[in-house]
Amino acid sequence: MATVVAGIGSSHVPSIGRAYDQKKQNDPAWKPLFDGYEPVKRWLAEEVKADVVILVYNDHGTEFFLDRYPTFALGVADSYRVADEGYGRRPLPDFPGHADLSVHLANQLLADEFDLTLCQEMELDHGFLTAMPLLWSHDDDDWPVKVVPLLVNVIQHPLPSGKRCYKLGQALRRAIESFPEDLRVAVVGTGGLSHQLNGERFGFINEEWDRQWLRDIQDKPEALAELSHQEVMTAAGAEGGEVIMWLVMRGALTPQVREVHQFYYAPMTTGISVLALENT
Amino acid sequence: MATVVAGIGSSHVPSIGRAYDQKKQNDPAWKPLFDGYEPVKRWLAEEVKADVVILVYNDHGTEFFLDRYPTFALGVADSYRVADEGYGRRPLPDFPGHADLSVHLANQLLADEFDLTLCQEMELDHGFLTAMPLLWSHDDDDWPVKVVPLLVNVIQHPLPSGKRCYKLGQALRRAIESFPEDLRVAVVGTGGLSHQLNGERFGFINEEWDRQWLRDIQDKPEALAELSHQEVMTAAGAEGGEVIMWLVMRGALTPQVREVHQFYYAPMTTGISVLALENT
Amino acid sequence: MSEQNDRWGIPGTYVFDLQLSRRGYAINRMCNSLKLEENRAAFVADEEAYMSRYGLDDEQKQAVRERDWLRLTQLGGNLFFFLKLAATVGHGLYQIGAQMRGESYETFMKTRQVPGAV
Amino acid sequence: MSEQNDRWGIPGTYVFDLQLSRRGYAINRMCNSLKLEENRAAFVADEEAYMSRYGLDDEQKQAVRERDWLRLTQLGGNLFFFLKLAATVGHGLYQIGAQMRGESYETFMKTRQVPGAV
Ligand SMILES: [Fe+3]
Ligand SMILES: [Fe+3]
Repeated sequence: MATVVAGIGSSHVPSIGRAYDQKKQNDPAWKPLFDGYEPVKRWLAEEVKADVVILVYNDHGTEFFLDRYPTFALGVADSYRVADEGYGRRPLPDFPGHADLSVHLANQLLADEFDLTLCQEMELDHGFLTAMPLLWSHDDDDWPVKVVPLLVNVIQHPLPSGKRCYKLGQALRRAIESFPEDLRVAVVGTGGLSHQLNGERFGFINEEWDRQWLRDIQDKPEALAELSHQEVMTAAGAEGGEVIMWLVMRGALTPQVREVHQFYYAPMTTGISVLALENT
Repeated sequence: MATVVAGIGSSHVPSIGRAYDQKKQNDPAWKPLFDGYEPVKRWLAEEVKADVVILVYNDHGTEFFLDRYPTFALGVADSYRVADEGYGRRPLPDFPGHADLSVHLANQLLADEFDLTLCQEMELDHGFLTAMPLLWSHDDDDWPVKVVPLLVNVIQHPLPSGKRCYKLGQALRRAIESFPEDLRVAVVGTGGLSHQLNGERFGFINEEWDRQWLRDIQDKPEALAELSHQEVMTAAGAEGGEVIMWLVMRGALTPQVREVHQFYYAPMTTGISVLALENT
Repeated sequence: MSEQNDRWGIPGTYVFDLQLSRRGYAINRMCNSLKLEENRAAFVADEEAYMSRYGLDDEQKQAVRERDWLRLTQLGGNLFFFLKLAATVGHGLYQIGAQMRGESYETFMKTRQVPGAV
Repeated sequence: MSEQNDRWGIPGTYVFDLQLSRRGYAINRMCNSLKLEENRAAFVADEEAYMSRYGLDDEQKQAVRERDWLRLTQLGGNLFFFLKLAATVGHGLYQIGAQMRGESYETFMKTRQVPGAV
C-alpha cells in the first residue's frame, strides 16, 4: 500500500529559480531563503525518502491558454519536460513520471467525482519547478524522486473553492492509500503566500496574515477551506489567492499533523514560505 | 428566471449529417429517420420556442486531443464554428453562443463542485452538429436559437460515471433556474444508442436494450445512472457507452417527465433515436 | 471474438482506457496530425519516415503498413483518430469494420438492416 | 487605488474572472503568441499590423502603444500573458508594477524589504 509520508507547502516564485541557477545561495539577499529550505531538504533526504512526489501547482501562461482552461489537470505521462517560459529552459533535468500511480489516481479520483483533465503531455513552468531543487538534490540528468503533476486553475475565476481543493486532497489520500504497491509519497502544495501582481495594489504583502495561515493550515484547515476567494484575495492579494493549492496538500494529510519545519521570508513582492508537515 | 422547457435525447451519427447535406430526406433508406424527427422539430418551433439550447455532446478526435483530455468542458464564447472533420466543413451556419448564460453556468457549476474546463474557443464536430438541423430550422447564416456546448469525455476511460453525469444535469438545472433573465432553455443530450466501432464486435447493436433505455430514462433515470460503464458497454456496445450524456439532459428535468415523442431506427451500425421530454 | 482488453472482459472489445491510450499515444498523435492536408501529403510521400518522426514502435509501424485496423486497435489506436489515417490511405469506416470482424465488406453489409443508409 | 473590478470590490485590484477574460481574450491571445521568437520579431517589425491580426480593439491597441499596463489590465490583459509582450518590448515585472502603482521604479524598490532579491 502506498502512504503519504510528507506534506509540504512551498511558494513558487520565478526569481528563486533564477537565483538558484545563478548560484546565489550565498548572496546576502538570497542566503536566508536557501538556508530556510535546507532543513527540509535534509529531512526529505535522510528520513522521508519519498519515492514519488505529487506536486500541486499552477501554470502561468506557459502551457495552458485561455482557449481551454482546466480546473484540475493531472499528468499521466512517463516524463515531463522543463518548459521555456520565455527566458530559455532552466538547466534542470526533465522529470521522470510515475505513470502507474498517475493512472491509478485518475481512475480513483474520477470515480470519486473529481472531473479531471488528463494530460499525456505537459511541460512544467516555475509553478512546478521552483520548489523541486530546493527540496530534492538532483544531478545533471535525473531526480531522486518520480513526480505526478497536479495542476489547479488559480488564474481565471471561477476557481475551484478552497473547500473543493481540500476535498480533492482528501480524495487524493484515499486514492494513494488504495494503490497496491508500497510507495512512499510526498505531497507538495505550492503557491502563495500573500502577493499581488495586479492593479494599483501591485506589491501588496500581508505578513501577519501569512503567519496566521502557517498556523491555521496545521490546526484549522477546514476553517481556511471555508474562506471565500474574495476574503482570501482581500487579505492576501489577488495572486495570493493561489494558496488554495496548499489545501490540496493539507487534505491529503491526517486531521492532526506535526510541524517539522517552518520558514518565512518576504524580501520583495511575495511572502515566501516553506512548511514541512507529517502525519501523526 | 430561466427555465428548462424541453429535454431531448438524440443520437449523433456522421452519416445523418451527410444525408441531410445531400438532401436525402426522401431517399427510402433515410426518409424514416427524417420523418421521425419532424414532429419534434415542429413541437420545438411551435410550442417550446426555446431561446437557448444547452447541447451535451462529445468530440470525436476533431478538436480535443489526448495530450489534454477534459472530463467536462463548457463553451463560454459568443460563437462557435462548424469544425472540419476531414471531409470539409458542413454547409451549416456557425452557432451564436449565449455567453452570459455560459458565464453564469460556469460560476454556478464550479461553486457546485463540478471541475469544468472552460472554453473560449471551440469548433463543433458531428457530436454537436448532427441533432441541430434536425431539431431547428436554420437559414443560410443563422440559427433560431443560441447555444451553449457542454462536452463530456466518453472516449478515454476513466469516463465520468453515469451518476456524475446525472448529478451534473441536476446542478445544471439549479444553475439555469438561478439565471436572472427570463430565458427558455432546451437541454439536448446526444449520443448512442447502442453501437460499437471497435474490435471483432464492430457493428454490434442491441435494439431490445435501446427500447428499454428509452423507457427507463423517463421513469427510472436513477437506476440507469447506477449502471457501471462495463455494464452499459457490455449491453450497448463500447461506443454505446456514450449514452451517459443523456443522463445529463435527464438530470436537468423534473423527477417526473412526460414523453412528447419517441422515434427509433437502426438501419446500419447505430441504434438511432430521438426522444422528446417535458417537465410535469 | 476471441480477443479483448482483459481489464474489461467484454468479448471482441478493446476498451480505450488510459493504459491503452498511453500504449497508443504515438499512433494517435500521428493520426491526429493528419488533420492537415500538408501532413497527409507528407505521409503519402514517405510513410516510413512519417511513422518514425512520430515515434511509432515496430509493431505499430507494421500494423500501419498492413492497414491492420484490428491490430492497430489492440496496440492503442483509437478509431476516431485513425479514421484520419484511414481516409488518407482510402479506407472507409465500414471497410474497417468488416476487416475487424474478419469479414468481407459485402458479407458485413448483408448483416445490416438498411444497407442503403450509409 | 481608486479603480477596481466592481464585481469584486477589492481596491486597486482587477480580478481576472471570466467576464474580464472574455473582454481581454484578443490581448491575451496575441500575447500568448509571443512565446515564439518568430512572432516576437513580427510584432517588433510591425506592431500595428500584428495587433490588427489578433483583433485588438482601439482601446486595447492604444494601451499597447502606450505600454500602459494598468489600462491593459483593466481591458482584460492578464499579467502572465502580457509579460511576454513586456519582455518583447523590454519591460520587466517590477517596472510594470511601479507603473501600475503610479510610482517610479526607484520609489517602488524603496518600499521593498530586501530589494537585492530580484
Ligand atoms: Fe502561481
Ligand atoms: Fe459520439
